[in-house]
Amino acid sequence: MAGVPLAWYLILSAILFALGIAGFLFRRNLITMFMSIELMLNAVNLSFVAFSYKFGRVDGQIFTFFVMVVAAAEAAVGLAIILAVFRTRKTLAVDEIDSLKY
Amino acid sequence: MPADFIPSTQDLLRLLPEAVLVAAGTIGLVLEPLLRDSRKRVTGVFSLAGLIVALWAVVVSRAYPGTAFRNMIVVDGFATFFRTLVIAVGILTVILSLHYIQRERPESGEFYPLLVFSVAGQCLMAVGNELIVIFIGLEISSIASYILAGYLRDDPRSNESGLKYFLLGSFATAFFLYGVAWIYGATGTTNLREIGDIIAKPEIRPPLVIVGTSAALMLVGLAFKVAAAPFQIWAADVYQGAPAPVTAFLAAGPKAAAFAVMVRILMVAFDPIGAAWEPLLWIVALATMTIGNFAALVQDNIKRLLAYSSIAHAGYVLVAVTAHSDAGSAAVMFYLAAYAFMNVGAFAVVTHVARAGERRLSLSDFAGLARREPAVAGLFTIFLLSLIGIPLTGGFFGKFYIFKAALESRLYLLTILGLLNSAVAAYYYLRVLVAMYFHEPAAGTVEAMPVTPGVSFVLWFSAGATLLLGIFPTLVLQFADQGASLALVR
Amino acid sequence: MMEQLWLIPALPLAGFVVNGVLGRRVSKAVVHTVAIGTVALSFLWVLKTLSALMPLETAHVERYGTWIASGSLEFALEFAVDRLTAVMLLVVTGVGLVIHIYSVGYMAHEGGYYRFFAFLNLFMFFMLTLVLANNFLLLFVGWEGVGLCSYLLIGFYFLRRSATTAGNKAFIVNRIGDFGFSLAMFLMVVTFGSLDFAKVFPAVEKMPVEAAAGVVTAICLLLFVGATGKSAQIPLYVWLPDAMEGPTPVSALIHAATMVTAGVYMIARSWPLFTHAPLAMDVVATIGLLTALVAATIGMTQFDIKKVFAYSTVSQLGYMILGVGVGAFGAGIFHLVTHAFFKALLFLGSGSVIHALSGEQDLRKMGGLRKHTPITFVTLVCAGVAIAGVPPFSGFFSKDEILLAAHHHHPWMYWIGALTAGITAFYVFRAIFLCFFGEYRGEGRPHESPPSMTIPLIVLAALSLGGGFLPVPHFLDPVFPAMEGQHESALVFVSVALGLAGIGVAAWFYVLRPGLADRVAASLGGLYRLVYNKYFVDEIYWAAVVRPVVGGSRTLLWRVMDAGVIDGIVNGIGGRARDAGRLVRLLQSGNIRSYATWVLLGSVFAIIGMGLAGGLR
Amino acid sequence: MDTFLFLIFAAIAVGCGVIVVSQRHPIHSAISLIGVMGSLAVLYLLLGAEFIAATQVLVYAGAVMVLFLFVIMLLNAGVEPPGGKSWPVRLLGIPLLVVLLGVVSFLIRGWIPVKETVVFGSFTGGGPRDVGGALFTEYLLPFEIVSVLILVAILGAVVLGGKEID
Repeated sequence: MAGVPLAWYLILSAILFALGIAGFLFRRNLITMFMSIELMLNAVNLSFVAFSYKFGRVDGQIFTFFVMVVAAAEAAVGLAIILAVFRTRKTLAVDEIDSLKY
Repeated sequence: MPADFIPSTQDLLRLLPEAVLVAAGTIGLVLEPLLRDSRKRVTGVFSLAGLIVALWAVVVSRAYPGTAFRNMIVVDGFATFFRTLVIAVGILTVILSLHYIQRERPESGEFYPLLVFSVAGQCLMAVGNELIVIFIGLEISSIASYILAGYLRDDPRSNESGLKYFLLGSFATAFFLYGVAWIYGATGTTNLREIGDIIAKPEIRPPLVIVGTSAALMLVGLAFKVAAAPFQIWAADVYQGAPAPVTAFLAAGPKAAAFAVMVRILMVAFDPIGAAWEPLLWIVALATMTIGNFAALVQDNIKRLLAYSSIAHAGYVLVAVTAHSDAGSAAVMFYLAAYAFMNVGAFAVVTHVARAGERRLSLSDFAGLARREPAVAGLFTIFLLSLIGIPLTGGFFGKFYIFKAALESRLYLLTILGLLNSAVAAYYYLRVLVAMYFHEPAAGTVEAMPVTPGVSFVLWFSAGATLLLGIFPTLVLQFADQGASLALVR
Repeated sequence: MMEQLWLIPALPLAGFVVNGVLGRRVSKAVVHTVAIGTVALSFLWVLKTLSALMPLETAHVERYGTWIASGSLEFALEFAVDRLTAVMLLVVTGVGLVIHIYSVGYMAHEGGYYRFFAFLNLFMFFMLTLVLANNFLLLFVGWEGVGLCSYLLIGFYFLRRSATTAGNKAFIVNRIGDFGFSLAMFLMVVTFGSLDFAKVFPAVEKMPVEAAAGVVTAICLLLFVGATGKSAQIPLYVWLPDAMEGPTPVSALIHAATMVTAGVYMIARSWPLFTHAPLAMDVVATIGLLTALVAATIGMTQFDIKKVFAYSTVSQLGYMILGVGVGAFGAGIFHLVTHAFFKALLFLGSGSVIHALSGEQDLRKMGGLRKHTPITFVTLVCAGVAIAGVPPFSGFFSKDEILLAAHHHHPWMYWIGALTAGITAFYVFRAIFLCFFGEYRGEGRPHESPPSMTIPLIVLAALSLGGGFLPVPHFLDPVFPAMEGQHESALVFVSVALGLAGIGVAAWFYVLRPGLADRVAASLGGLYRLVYNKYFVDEIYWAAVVRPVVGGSRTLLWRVMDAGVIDGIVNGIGGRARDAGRLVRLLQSGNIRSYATWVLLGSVFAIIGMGLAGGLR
Repeated sequence: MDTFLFLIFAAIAVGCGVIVVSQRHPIHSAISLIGVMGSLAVLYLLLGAEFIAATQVLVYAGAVMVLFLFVIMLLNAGVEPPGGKSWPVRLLGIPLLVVLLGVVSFLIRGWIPVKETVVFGSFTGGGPRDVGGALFTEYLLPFEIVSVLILVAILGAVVLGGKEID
């Protein structure tokens, strides 16, 4: 019976997770950085669903479901924070936002 | 199977404090638009009442120890201790904020419901027995904290603080989640007790490399929340930029809850692989103390100084976690309680001295405080002495129990380095003391300002608690001892 | 039978509270009445208690309840009196009372009158707690408390910058000592499961010698680190001379008679531990002897009258430590007692001189004062002969007991000790001669001090002269292990002769042939400069500890730093020692992406570390 | 067939992921992210998670990403300026990522045997009925408390983004 090795799914998940980190590190725009975090969460979700398949149980998918809700909530708050920052600083460039330091 | 939908009364009683908190927050939220701007403080008073009722609910649910909601939460001594602690921190923060929020952003009453929700999230973290509950509790607490840190949205410092906390916090949460996914993949469960049982059995346990890696990823997330090195970097900036009462809250409440989760996860789920995480925590504890203390040496901004000091204190607590014993867990609990009071007290002083707009935060603004406001300076002295760890203050016994536990676990070198660290730490607290008592106030210093009743209450209460913990530590120690043996509630 | 021992420390505490709360609103008379009254009552209570408890062959313990109970560990709230404590109580309350009375005159013209007396009372409270404690934890509470009060009182003249620096120095150096003490406590808890004297000491006795050797030696050495801090021994003595910035009564009470002797008391109290650690005893004795010698030589060259006596204190503390180090615990405590008398007198006398000269402390600007301040002169000479070890005055008895015990231990220790005795006699009389003989070299009109100051001087003078006849060592015999060895008159003669020679040389240099001293100093050249600059110890600490840290971090920083941090350094402010902390600022650049990199770095390390650790099992 | 579908959608996911990370204009990143999410939804289907696949499209790709696009438009975010100010990223970023990905892939390879495969249709426990059943029994508590989280999020959006103060 031909099938895809489960490990491939997990490695895909790892790749996407790493891409998310890369985006967070190398992008200099607040919104893109935030989107990179969403990418990381998606990667985690893929792992959960794959493991759920591995055990033949639904609980991994439930976890994914909750992660999605959390991600949506984070998106609302995160974008509100970004809006507030933009309002006082008139910029989205993350490197400009470093007045608190040392 | 309709019976499955309806939780038993006992289940509900075990969840009573969280239910009370959520109800209080929601009602406060509904109340808020009905009030005129000048009456927004009513939400604060209402939330205060809600928190006090929640404290009562903790006592009620303490009578029903055990698990609830299909092992999702567990009410034991450990949970009760931390629930009490975070609610107490919440109460003090609300009182501290009553005047502050009115002054800095008068039109909004949402502050208090947010605070109450955050406390509810921390309570969930304390009782969580299942990673999914812990995760949601963590997110409730964190998201509310992000908002609170950036609450003064017209102040660039405040919203920079919120942004940094939010972005880096979410970044670290992703690591935590990835770890959860892996441990689920390795053991097929997210229940802490079951994970521990599976790992303990050599015949069915997954490869230890995988368990270790999952534990590492989860620890990254938790170490971030407690501001342990090298994940401490956010803390100073966020604490400095956040409104002063919020900083007091952040450095005490969420940190205590994150430590509760860390201890529970390590002691219950990853207890069998102690040999793997102990060396790691050893290094982290040392690095955290050292970085916190040395960075604090060079600070001239009092909020930042206290921020680094709070990092260093997290390092001491980590020493107790590294001890990996019941005595260590008890020391964690006692220290966090002692730390919560001295920390909130110190920030209450900062709130008072900083004045409107938090402009007066430099060390030189504290010059001559002893003569301008002897009472405030005297109380601040108690907090600073406790932070140094002088006997007859809570800080002393906290350190005493931490290092005793560490020695019992044969962490000789770490104990020595930790004690050396606390010797170094004396220096920067001393700078504040010297400024207060021995320096002339800078030219053009404003006159003494009356201490608002809220700040005054928090000051006296925290000072009393700090001294009480230093003179009669047994009061709290007994609870900590009872709560520390997590293994009993199998 | 309860004797209400708790009243002894509680009375001064009450004085502190009253003066602290109300002091600002009431007159000076009320302030010092309260302060002196509480100490006097405490003193009387000591007398009453002791007379009721005599002959006090075994310790009298009073338990007020359990202080802390956690698991197997329990600390009782207990005070105890045995003969050692009795001696200490009498010294602390007695000398304390005298100095309180003296302070009324000395501080009459100073600001912060109520604060001064409140701190003084607080100090008495902690010192008495320290002495009465029946476990190491309570002792440590007192130990830290006296340190704190000392710090507050050194920094009392807070408008003087040097006073604050001195306070800081005392605090930080003592932190190093306390580090040793707390580590010793932890080791005791782990080893014996308790900190109670009543449990620890019998446990040591029962331990087999081989098992005890390692851990008990470690405990003793760590306790001794604590003692070097508090009792100003090499290498931590540097704070005490600077502590003279505080008001003179403080120097007399805290930095001569009571607090600094806490280390000696603590070692004597822990004798069952120390007798099981011969190596630690040797270290203690050697350090004590070395401190005695080094500090005495520095004392010869100082011109600030209080500095002379400060180094003298360090040196005499060295004697006491030598005493307890060679196992002559009774002799060490005896010297502690006599020293409390004559050193308090020396300080109070110098205070009287300084008071007479409106604040002048430089010996070169004094001279001929015996005509103007006769009482001070006579009493100081009494102290001088006592410290110089002239028989039959107090210092003679106590010092000789120590020296004989040292001889019994190692003859070379006796010879160095005796030489030090000669030097001691020389520098004390050098100060006295410079101050009271010859021509008056200063400006202003000297005047004798008020009776509130001279009466304490007279009381202390009587004690200094006659204190040697107090049967302290005999009284302490039941407490300490017996010392064998016999009285060797030849050795006594040698040390007395050296003492008299010291006085003679001083008289020759500074009275008969003034100017000779300078020529000798000049001819000694480099050696003199070395001693005059206190062996450059402060400088060495600076070069060995502070500079490398600073230099190292500088170099590193310039190489790898962010532009923002360079600016921070260039515009940087603050002390150079704090540069070490700047290294940490390198990480805190404020940039979110950099922060995320550190988080990632930590995660990678954590994964690799845990993965390896997990896989290796 | 399974392998073919997986490879196609995995390639799309990675490709879009790379675009998310490499594009300097946020709009491009956002649209590529929707691509990643869509292909993940297909992969979820392959893994037998029907309900999650549907939610992925509706909630994630639909609601959340629209919010992102909206904010990008609202703030008129343009191309980010060249050059960054963070030396640690430049110094450590790539090496750390390579090490992380290497270690993690290595661990997965050693952990999950290749013969453990995913076959479409062999696991069907991910339908709405199954998920709903679990949510309202086993996972009732998390389901209830997650509503608090959403309440907090709404509150946060109101507090930080709400009516202007003048």
